[in-house]
Amino acid sequence: MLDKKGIAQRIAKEVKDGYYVNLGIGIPTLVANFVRDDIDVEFQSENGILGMGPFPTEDEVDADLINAGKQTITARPGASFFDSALSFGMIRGQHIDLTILGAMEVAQDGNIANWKIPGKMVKGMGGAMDLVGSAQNIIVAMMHTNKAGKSKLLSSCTLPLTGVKCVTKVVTNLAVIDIVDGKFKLLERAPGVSVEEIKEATEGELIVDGDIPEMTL
Amino acid sequence: MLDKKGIAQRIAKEVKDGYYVNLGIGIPTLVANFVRDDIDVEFQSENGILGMGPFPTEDEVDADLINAGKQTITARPGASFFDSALSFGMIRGQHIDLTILGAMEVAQDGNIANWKIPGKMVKGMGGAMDLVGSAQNIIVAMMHTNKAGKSKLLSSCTLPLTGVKCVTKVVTNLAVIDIVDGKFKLLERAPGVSVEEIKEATEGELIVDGDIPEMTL
Amino acid sequence: MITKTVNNVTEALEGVKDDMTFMFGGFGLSGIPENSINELVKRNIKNLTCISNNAGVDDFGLGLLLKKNQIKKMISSYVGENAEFERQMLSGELEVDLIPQGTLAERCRAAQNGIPAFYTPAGYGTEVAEGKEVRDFDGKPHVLEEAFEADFAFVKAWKGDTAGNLIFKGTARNFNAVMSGAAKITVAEVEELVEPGELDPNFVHIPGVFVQRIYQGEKYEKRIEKRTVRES
Amino acid sequence: MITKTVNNVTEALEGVKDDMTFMFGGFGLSGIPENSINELVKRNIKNLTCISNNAGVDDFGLGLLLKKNQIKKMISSYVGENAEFERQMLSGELEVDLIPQGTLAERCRAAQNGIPAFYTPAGYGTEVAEGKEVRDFDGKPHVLEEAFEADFAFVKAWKGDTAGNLIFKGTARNFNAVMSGAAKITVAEVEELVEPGELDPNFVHIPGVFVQRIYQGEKYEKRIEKRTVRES
Repeated sequence: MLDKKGIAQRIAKEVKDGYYVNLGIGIPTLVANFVRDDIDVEFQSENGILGMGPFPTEDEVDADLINAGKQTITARPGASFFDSALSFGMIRGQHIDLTILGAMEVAQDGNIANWKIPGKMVKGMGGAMDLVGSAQNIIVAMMHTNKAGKSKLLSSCTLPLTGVKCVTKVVTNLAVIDIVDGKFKLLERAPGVSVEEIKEATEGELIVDGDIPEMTL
Repeated sequence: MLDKKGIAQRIAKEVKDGYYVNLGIGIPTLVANFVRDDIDVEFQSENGILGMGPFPTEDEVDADLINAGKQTITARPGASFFDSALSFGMIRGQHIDLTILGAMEVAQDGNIANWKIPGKMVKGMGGAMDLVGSAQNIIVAMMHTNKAGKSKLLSSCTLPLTGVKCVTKVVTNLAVIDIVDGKFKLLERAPGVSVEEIKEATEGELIVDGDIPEMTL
Repeated sequence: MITKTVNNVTEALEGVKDDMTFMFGGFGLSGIPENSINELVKRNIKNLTCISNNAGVDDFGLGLLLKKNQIKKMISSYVGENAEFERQMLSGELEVDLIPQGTLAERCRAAQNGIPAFYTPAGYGTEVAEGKEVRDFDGKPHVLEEAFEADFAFVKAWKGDTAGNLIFKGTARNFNAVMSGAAKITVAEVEELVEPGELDPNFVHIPGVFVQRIYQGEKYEKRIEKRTVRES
Repeated sequence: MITKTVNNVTEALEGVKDDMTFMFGGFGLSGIPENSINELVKRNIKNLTCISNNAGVDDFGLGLLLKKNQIKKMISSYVGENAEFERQMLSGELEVDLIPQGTLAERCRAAQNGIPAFYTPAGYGTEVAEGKEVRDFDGKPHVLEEAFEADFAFVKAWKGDTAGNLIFKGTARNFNAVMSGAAKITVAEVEELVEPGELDPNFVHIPGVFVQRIYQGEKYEKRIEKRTVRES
């Protein structure tokens, strides 16, 4: 089974040379730490930077330089700053190659819910609806089940949606799963996790086709 | 009767302190020369400058600094450059206080035609359709009649329109005329020009209400 | 040069009243118009509709207006990490219109640029699109969204000149640039106010025509929400 | 840093073909992509649809493509002062779609920003609006306009870095900024190509993500259409 870092590490393998990548808050933020350093990748943060660098040293901290998670950051050489309209223009205009974000629920039709539990909790969608409404390559990073032990990979979402038929891949603590033809398709097992365990933790329809390899990180 | 310079000079009196002004090609360009120098006025050129200054000296000429008429210009202190989308955003968003442009025909309903004579000549509308489609204060600068001696102030335009019900004032070599309730209303006579002469040169309905003063420049 | 300078925040906020709609620049606490917000808190005007990506934190930024119940309605994209905002929303004390962040930005930009409405894919198939026109372009459904209308926009820039030209720093540009000129009156506060000619016209982010009043803020706290550092 | 550099104009134009749709930055002759245009003339590809505010002059810029009859259709706002353009249009040799300049700019910007369509007041009641949807907003009629689609955008900047970031000078920014990223492939030529880190990230006009190929132009004539001077 993977921990959050492990999920990020596995997703990092999906990041290809020349990609512009938008990382959501939470697990996705960790992905940056695991991207191979022999490929060229740029991170966009939707509050207005392309070419995001690592966290600053104490001396470098600048209130005018944060990421979408409100953390202080740095800018790499070749970075640029821009306003929120142009930033979402990059996203909406499909100039960003890969979007990685968290979710409360993902359905086998590719629907995603991640911003609201009616009556209980409202985070707000932030930029997520714009991201999932436009991106062509969306990976969800999340735990396979919620704190109550219930599956987050469902036949259909129960919470208010963030976007429809948009998620292409899900990486959880248990598995790597693609969404193909309205079904979950199991691609890889997390180390030490059996196909049975994954089936049990997946409420939606899970296609298991042939031998499922254990993932390498 | 006024010459082109005189028309520009009369229009300059309509330019008020604190105005942002867009000047079209031709007579309107001349208006800048006659604006009182004790008031603060900024000129916008829709190709991307606010704070346009006078023509450059030989030494200052820069191919990267032109106005919408493609003439070399200078920038005043406090000027700014921007792209064509933001430039027309200023116009469309009604941030420009006064638009002065030329015309082939103006009708008593405020319609204007200035970009095309079917089968004969096509200049293109350039930014004129955006300007007349949005501006609330539009003055047309033109000769009262065309080269064939025919009136350019008509009951209804015959040429393809640039905009509908948008012109508020016309200043010609003969007169200053407002457009009020779908009619031309004579406000001032050019020096030495009689009301009769103006009536004769105006094909559209001209309201002459009381004594019409001769204009002062 | 047309001058936009006002002497202080009091003059800058002349005309603000109960029941008005305001826009506030900033993302999180980065680039928020601190001085204008503090003055609004002091004036205690009520029943406000506020368009702002976030609502500050409990004790800073728009959180201060929330705490004093000066806000009737928030139009935002994100609530997370603001306990008072979430509490007022869930209890029904506060009306909240949550909209996608890119749509929020584009509706400001539309107001600034005289575009009354546009289509976006964001929010299609979600409750955000309920009651809105949906239309396919290139086979993909899009939602019709309209430009905002607001009485005042409060923005904060790094440098500005007396002609109203603005320059932003880093990611503090965010909504400040797109809200400039998107309301009837735009009030800009800057860390440093200079004379016309001191800013390079090639690098002005927002031309002065979009700004009606400009002043140098008295002081800037520039609070950091999540100070994250690495070993040097 | 993701590198966008190509070695020369030949590499920059790889993939251009007959029947394609191209965007060209520039207003008049100011800021036109001279090197890319000259290469297109040399390659003699035909049947092109060109989106450009003007069509150069008879012997420079897009005028060169017109003269060699490489252009099937022009999408522009202004013909004036270009005799060959007017002649080909009136004779019917050339298809011409004349549209308001602000609409031209906004349709580029829409393509760049993933907005499929928007409403504008420009052109309402004129032949430009014929066959287009008209809708009232705030009691005023507006015309629905759609984003452009193009195969290549050719733009010209003052400075650029190998990451594709662009900075423009003066009024040469014009359509260059809004066409960057508005086509499938954006080819930027610059007067000076520098390394990443040499441009201030606060003052980059177009982030590198909007540019697929960048090269330093071999030479720039930067011809002036109307040299107007005053006594010094």
